[in-house]
Amino acid sequence: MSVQIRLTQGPLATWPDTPYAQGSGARIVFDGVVRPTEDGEKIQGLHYEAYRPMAEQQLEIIGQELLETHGLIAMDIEHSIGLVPNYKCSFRLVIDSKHRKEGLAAMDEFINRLKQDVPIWKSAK
Amino acid sequence: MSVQIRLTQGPLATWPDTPYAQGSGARIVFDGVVRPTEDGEKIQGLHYEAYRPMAEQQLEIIGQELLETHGLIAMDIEHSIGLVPNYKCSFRLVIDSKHRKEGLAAMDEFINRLKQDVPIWKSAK
Amino acid sequence: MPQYTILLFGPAAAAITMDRVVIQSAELCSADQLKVLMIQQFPALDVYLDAGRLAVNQSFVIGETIISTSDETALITMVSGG
Amino acid sequence: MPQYTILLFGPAAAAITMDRVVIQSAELCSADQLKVLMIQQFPALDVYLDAGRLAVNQSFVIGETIISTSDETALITMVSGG
Repeated sequence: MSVQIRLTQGPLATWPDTPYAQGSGARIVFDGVVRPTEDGEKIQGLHYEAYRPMAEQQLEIIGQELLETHGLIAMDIEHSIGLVPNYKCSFRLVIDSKHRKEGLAAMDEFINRLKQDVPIWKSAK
Repeated sequence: MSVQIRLTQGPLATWPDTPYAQGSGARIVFDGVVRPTEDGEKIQGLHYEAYRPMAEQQLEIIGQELLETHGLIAMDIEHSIGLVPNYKCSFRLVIDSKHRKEGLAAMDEFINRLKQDVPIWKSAK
Repeated sequence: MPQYTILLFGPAAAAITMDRVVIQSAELCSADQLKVLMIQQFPALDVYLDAGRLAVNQSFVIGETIISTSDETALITMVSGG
Repeated sequence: MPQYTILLFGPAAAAITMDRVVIQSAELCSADQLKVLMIQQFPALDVYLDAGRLAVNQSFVIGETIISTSDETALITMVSGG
């Protein structure tokens, strides 16, 4: 059981190529993708700013908690910092679990927690 | 709005590299991974057999229906036929949607329907 | 006398080591009647027919549907993809 | 006389174009008291403090928590990652 955290400068790679965790029967991946409009206005991209040590710590806390409560096998969490152009990935969550049910539930919960408790702010560019 | 269906001989590629669909803000990917035990017995892999024309048709019907009811942008569905060794991917579902909520709901529903109405059978090898 | 060919897959095909069965009937059958005849003529399929559904021309049909002998008919036992 | 430095980020930092504020206090403050002083001394932060929480040494604290001037203190306004 492991949780990996990365804050990465700029857009995330197309695919992290993390091998399936030992025992995984279901991998669920979420990619948050920057859309070309924000509040109805055309944008070039989104700029992400983090309170970095706390953001990393919060991601780790939430990840470990969900790993335990949902009995997951592994979680890989990556979030962009700085400018992410339209159509690029700014956030990726990879969950390996035995079965899909716990993975889907954990994914929904993780993203809710991210959008509530992780000190990262976006602004339109 | 589009649904892509593929039945592929053997294990699926590590990653399909399908570009994000236009307008996608959330991509959710599900990988079904073969585990080294089945009903407590060690296995080498799983063999998948399909009633091919009907399986393709059912996947298409379910995909189109969920695309519409959940307002998704695109769906890419791939399932293995034949032998898939342990630790390899036998089924992949890629859902692009504006927001994650409808994508997560559609994913859960799709897999339930797959396991009920799509004529594909596995046997341990 | 109508004669039906029913495609088999997965566990049902393995159980009788045949990928199809030919069923003799006195008259045109509904899906439910065809399942009864299948059990009579191939008792080993009994366990699979319980939770099995018939598909006609690649679509599931309800029990009352009358099946033509020229339809492509298949027994879809409990599936296990994914 | 205690003097607090509070880190700012995102919209709050942009609103006053400062990445931290220094707050003067008559005595050691709780998190809630510190927020009141912040509004008094930086009225432009009012709107951000409403839904904002204070973090001390990179952890959220409840309103009653007494904050030491040597703690790393930050205002976490409504976040928007993802």
